[in-house]
Amino acid sequence: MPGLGTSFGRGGATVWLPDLANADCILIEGSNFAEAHPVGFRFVMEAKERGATIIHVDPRFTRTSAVADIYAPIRSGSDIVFLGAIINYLLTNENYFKEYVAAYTNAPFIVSADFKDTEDLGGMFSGYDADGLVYDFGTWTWERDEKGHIKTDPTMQHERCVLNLLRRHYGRYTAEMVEAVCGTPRELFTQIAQTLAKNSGRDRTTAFAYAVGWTQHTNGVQFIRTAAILQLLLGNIGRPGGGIMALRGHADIQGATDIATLYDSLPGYLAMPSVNRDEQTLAAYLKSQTKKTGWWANTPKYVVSILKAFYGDAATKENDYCFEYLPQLIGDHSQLVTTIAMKDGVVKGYFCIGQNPGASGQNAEMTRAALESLEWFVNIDSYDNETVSFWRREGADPSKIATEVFFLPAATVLEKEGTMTQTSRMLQAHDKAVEPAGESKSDAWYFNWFAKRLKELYAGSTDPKDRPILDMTWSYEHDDPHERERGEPSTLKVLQEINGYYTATGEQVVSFADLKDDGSTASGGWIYTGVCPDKHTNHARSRDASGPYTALNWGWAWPANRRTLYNRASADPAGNPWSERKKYVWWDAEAKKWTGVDVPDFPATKAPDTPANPDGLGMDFHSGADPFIMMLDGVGQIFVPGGALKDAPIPAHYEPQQSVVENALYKQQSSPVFGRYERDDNPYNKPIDENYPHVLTTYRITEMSGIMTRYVPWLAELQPSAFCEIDPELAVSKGIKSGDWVTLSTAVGEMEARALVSGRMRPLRLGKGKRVHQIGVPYNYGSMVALARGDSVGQLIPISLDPNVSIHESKTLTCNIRPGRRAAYHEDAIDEPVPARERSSFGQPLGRWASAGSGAGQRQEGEKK
Amino acid sequence: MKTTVDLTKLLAHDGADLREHVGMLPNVKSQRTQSLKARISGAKAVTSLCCYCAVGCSTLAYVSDDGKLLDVEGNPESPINAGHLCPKGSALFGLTVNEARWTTVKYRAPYSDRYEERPLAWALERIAQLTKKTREETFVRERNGKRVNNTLGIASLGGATFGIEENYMLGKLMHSLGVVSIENQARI
Amino acid sequence: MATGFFTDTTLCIGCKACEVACKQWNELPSDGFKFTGDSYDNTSELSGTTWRHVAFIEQMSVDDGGLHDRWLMSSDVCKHCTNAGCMEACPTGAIIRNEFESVFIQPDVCNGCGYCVTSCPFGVVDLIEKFDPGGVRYNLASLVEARREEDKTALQGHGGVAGKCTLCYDRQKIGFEPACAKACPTQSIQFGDVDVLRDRARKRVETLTARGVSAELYGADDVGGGVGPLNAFFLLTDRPETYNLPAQPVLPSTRQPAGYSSAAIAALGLAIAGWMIFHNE
Amino acid sequence: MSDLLEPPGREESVPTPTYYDRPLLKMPHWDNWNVVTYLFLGGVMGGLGVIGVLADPKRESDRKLKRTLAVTSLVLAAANPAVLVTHLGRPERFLHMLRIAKFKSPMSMGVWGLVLYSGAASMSVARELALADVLPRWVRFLAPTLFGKLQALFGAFLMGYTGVLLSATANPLWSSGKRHIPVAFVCSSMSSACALSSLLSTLEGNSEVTHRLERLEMLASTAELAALISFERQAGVYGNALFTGAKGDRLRTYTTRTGILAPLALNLLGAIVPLPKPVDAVRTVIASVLTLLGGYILRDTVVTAGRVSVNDPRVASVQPK
Repeated sequence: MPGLGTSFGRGGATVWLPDLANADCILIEGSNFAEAHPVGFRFVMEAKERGATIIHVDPRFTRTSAVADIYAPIRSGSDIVFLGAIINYLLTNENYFKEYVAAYTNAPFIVSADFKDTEDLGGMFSGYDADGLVYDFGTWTWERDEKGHIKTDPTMQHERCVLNLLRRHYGRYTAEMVEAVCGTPRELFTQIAQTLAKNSGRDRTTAFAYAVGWTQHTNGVQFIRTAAILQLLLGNIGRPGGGIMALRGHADIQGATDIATLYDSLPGYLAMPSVNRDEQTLAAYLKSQTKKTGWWANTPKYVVSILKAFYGDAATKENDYCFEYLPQLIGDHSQLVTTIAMKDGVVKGYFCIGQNPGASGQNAEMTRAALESLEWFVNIDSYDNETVSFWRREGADPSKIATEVFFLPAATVLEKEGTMTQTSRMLQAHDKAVEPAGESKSDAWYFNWFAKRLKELYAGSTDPKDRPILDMTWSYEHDDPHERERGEPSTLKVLQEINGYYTATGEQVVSFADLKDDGSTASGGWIYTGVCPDKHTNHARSRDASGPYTALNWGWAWPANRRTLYNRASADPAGNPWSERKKYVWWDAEAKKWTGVDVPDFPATKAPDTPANPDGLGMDFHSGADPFIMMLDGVGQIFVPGGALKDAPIPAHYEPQQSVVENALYKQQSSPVFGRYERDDNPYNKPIDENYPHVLTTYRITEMSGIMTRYVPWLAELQPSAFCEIDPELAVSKGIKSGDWVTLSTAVGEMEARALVSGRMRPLRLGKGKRVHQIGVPYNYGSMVALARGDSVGQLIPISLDPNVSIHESKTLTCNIRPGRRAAYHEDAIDEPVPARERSSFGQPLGRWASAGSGAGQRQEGEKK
Repeated sequence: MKTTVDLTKLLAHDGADLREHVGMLPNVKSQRTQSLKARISGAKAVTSLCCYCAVGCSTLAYVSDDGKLLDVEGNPESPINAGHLCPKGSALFGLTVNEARWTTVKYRAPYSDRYEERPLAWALERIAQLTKKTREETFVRERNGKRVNNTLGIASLGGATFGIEENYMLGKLMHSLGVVSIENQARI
Repeated sequence: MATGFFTDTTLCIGCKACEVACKQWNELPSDGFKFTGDSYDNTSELSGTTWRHVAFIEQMSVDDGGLHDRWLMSSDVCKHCTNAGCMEACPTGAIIRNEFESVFIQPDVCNGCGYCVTSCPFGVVDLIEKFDPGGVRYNLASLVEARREEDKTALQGHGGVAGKCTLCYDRQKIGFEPACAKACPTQSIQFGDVDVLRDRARKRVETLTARGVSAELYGADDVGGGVGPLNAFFLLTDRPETYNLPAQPVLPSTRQPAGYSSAAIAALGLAIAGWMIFHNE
Repeated sequence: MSDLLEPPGREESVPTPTYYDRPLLKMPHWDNWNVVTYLFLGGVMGGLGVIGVLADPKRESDRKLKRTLAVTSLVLAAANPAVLVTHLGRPERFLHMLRIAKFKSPMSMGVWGLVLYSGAASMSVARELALADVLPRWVRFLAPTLFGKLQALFGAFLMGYTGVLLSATANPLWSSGKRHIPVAFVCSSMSSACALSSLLSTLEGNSEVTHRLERLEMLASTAELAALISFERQAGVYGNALFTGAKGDRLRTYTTRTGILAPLALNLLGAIVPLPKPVDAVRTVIASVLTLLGGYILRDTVVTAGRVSVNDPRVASVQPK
């Protein structure tokens, strides 16, 4: 999550989930917290009971809105205007937390005179290369003095200091603009801005919570950046009841990002070497990756340690620790780009493990079709699904599909041991409850088998290309004889390798501070170092929740078991709590160390008054009052220099690639640099398309996740079929009643679903102008298998990606809707007709939409009444 | 139809005195009711995790002596969920114990219109061979003068639904094979 | 000790964990897969095999810019009445009041006559008509193993048996709280000693009133009609009918005196007349 | 809970809300012939028991009637549980009801009433057989007339309890007729019993009693009609399920016209105009069959109308006292 990474230093939620209960105000935007994370939401409810104000900003009135104190409707994809306007409000009314901003952010930094803002260039920043559709970041930098030190103005008066840049940049983001672009009533907006200001400062804190409602946009990273800037201005980062809660969707999605199964990164947020950066040798790679100042100065230690972990004794100083074993990136290899490559026959063999892109992928039909061009396809899962059975999908002719398909049965979480990292970066181990059903095996079992078998198959090879496989360390024998006999590897041993050990003695490394770049240590993922400090301890299995709510003995949160990140900022520059009420981590002058209810996210004994050394390297460059230790300069980044983000140093509003209106702020309609992949099998609606006049947004619902829930009858009966939520006004105009079949369409394709007509979907009036209807479709369904089914909304979504992380746009699109089912539909669709009646489509017969139903629910006894 | 109810059982109230059976509102427990007991009493409780969203709810899986799953509920000790679960978490039992689940290898031959059962060992060996074959065919050492050591011929997808150890093993294996398209739900 | 539920609808987020936790613990089948179009409610009502049901009530008025929009959610359950119509009606003594003062159906005793179904003023109890251990649809094959022998046979009987919330009698016996209350992530369903719960509920109403929320308890005190207080009671923010709860429930047996007496008078009258007809001249 | 809670900003006068018009109460499962038959036979059986004691032992014809009644009651008493079992599914499920005796439960009381009635009935039969020298004469002392009186007593109960069984439920229709339904059922039971007796007597050529029976029958039918009319008058919305729509038509056509008025006319005719014996016999047979039919349809309609009445949640929300 570079939105957070580039602002604060780490790509993880800054908040410890239970800490939300300490907030005085919680702004939930880009998330349907209560529905997507019901159990986490209990802390929000607790905060509410303690008197906190809960604000929900969302295109739909959801189960979160139902219990929020303030609900504000917003047009999907216009969040930067909404948040930017709050920034403008704070700056114009001088409502930001001055001491915090001056000390802990780069607001006082002075930006280079060459930098040109969107206000100067009609929505573009300086350095845009129109041919390459990319920015040259040369001008996105600081003004430096002769010694090369960044110029700052502690008084924040300088016209080019970041704070004043901000004032100018967001000058036109006003309440009126919000009403005109977001469709949010201006009074409501102002009320929210005031509430945030009121509940921030020394004595009070406000927390933000977001989820994929912000990330899955062509400029999603910038949504999060805007929130980050806002929280820095309000002084809420690193403080109890503050911060930004990034709510992640899958049980181990944080872990799968930390110990990356992502093409562009190695475990611990280290970059994969790329030919485009000319990282051919270790030296070249370290040169381009290592930061001079801040914690990332340690990069070489972590890289060498990971290579030692991978290739053991074969990795020596002489051979660059086998750096050349690592494959080089030659471009974007992310999933959807790979899908396109697959369709074009580049990919021959595909492993798909515990994921169902055939239903949940963007341009789902293209995803399924792409599998046809494979030679072989391996799916490891517990249930039949739309992906593995792509060859017998509607409209496919098996006799023409050459792909060889393997389904390997997977054990469920209850049938294996392991560790998962939850949304607050906390590692928790789970034990094995029962033996896997039938032939099922854990994923670890399969990976272990393949690794060993491939080593055998390549045994004796002298071809240098096969060295990585032969030299790869791989000994995870389980200590339990029964498991060993089953061929089950020991996940504990894997975790111990990730934690790291001394190559000489094999002893566990206790802290990532002990890792070396001389090959004396090995660590598969430096950020997890400390979870297994010795052979007999696994903190992920710690299960003692006693003590303060930070529960430091329950599980283990990276880094170094810190619950709230950047918690140095919970104390003022002098090291004292900002207020008694918001005491969290502070400097204990007697003991000469940082202390509090959490593990300090700061060098433990570095005094607050430690001066910065302007010429120092690594941490010496930071003073004792620089809380953001991962950053070059130790402060929160309001302005992100040097192209750490490819699309903007300060977020600017662009309309989504597919929109219903023109960009009211700039003449630049949509992000100038988002990833376009337009082709015949991936067509785009026009930026504003009269054939697709309605906004389409997608989300998931409480009762469903995907294939894992669609087979469970208890869940399937709660939400048995795909549906779309539409507002009464649109429904009336189209003659659609709740429960009817409707068909949605985009340039990519069609899907059918049940209509759920509800006043919760409110038509928006943009200022005095356009009336906008938004249509919501859950993303949980697939049409081929299971009890709960229906077309996947993926069939409507073209592939277009964010320039920074290649995340797709699936939250704001345009579509059209018509009554009735689509032309051809699967025979075995859930097809029970909804009892015919004039139902009260809009919930209770109350208000203007009242209409007395004649009782569809009624079990008729012989005759009608 | 076979007789299924033993009247003595129904009447019996520890040899109850008949007067308890007559009155305004007789309240007689059957033997079954008296001996009724939660199926998890005395069962082994194993600490596990919910595998759906990322909140990280701790669960307790109750297992019978013969190793059968009896029940899955929230773990009251967890600071995260304190014993509570959402509907998906509450249905974890149905995810594991479900006759719709596929617990054997399914194989679909090229151009075939059906799945066939195959031995696990056969399938694994076949996949290993195919992996090697494809790697041999598609591995690239150099691309316009620069070392790349990668193969675009193989790709892997998935990670967010299994453990960090498994992610590590998968990543390590794939990187060593030269695979670069290693992806998971983090972008989904 | 009398135990029961206090369902505080102002804390409900409509996640339906209670419905699922209940079915999981009590090994109940699904009621089929039908999309109703009634907000997020696709199970529609309590049934013989759905013992917790979450109601979704959308009160969306477009006239006032939606400032007063509400989406009410409420988890319904058997009320475990002080005077239970079903229990009074049951001719076999299958329905009893157990040591926790909750109304419990003994499936091995029940003979499926269906009289309790018509005698519940809240429309809670219903017959589990058929028991289908076969189909994936109900997914019970796996559960049947665990299900107690008597229940199976009782259920398989034609005509089925009556089913409703047991207040997790079996769990309470070993000191566990009911599955639904345990699962509920937001404390909307609270379980415990009813007297304690009632005090808590009254305080809760005061708190909410102070916040300007109009709330009222349903069943904490006598609901009238001879039913008495409910061991499972609710905090509502709208009229009971809104949640499909009766505004004025009546205990059926209170009508028996009138019924029996008028029947007796009629019978006597006819007898006398008949006597005169047969014994004239 | 009557004083309404109105969220701020919503207009005052709102219609009684419902939950998507879904039924508030559960629909009775008694939709099949066997329940109705059980209720009907129970009533008729009870009526026979009562007539048994009314008959004047000094008359030969009445003594003959008594004998017929005793035997018929016993047959019905044996048949009725069998009918109920077809509803419950398995024979032993009937025995579950003998596990307890619950005074609060009309159904429990009814079953015990049935059991006791059967006992008394069998004793009466024994006595009749003894009198007819089929059994040894001393049996008379074991089975004194007292049993006949008891049988009448239980019979009276059986005539009425089915009405109470229905009206003492939460069903909007049934509960609104807490006085009328029992009375209607008692009268209908008596008229049906008379009809059955006169039918049997006619068939065995004991036509002398039939006119006495028919007089009683006319009285009972008239009372039944009165009860139904007053029920319709008072039931209001609760009565819609029974008195309007197809159910209403059914009730009027088969019970009121065919089952009450027609036999009344025929019996009146027989009482006033002296008809030749064979013709009179035919008239009796037709009248009796119609009455029995009407009695059966009455119960069937009331029971099934109860299923319709749960469909309106508004009616079920405020339940009749």
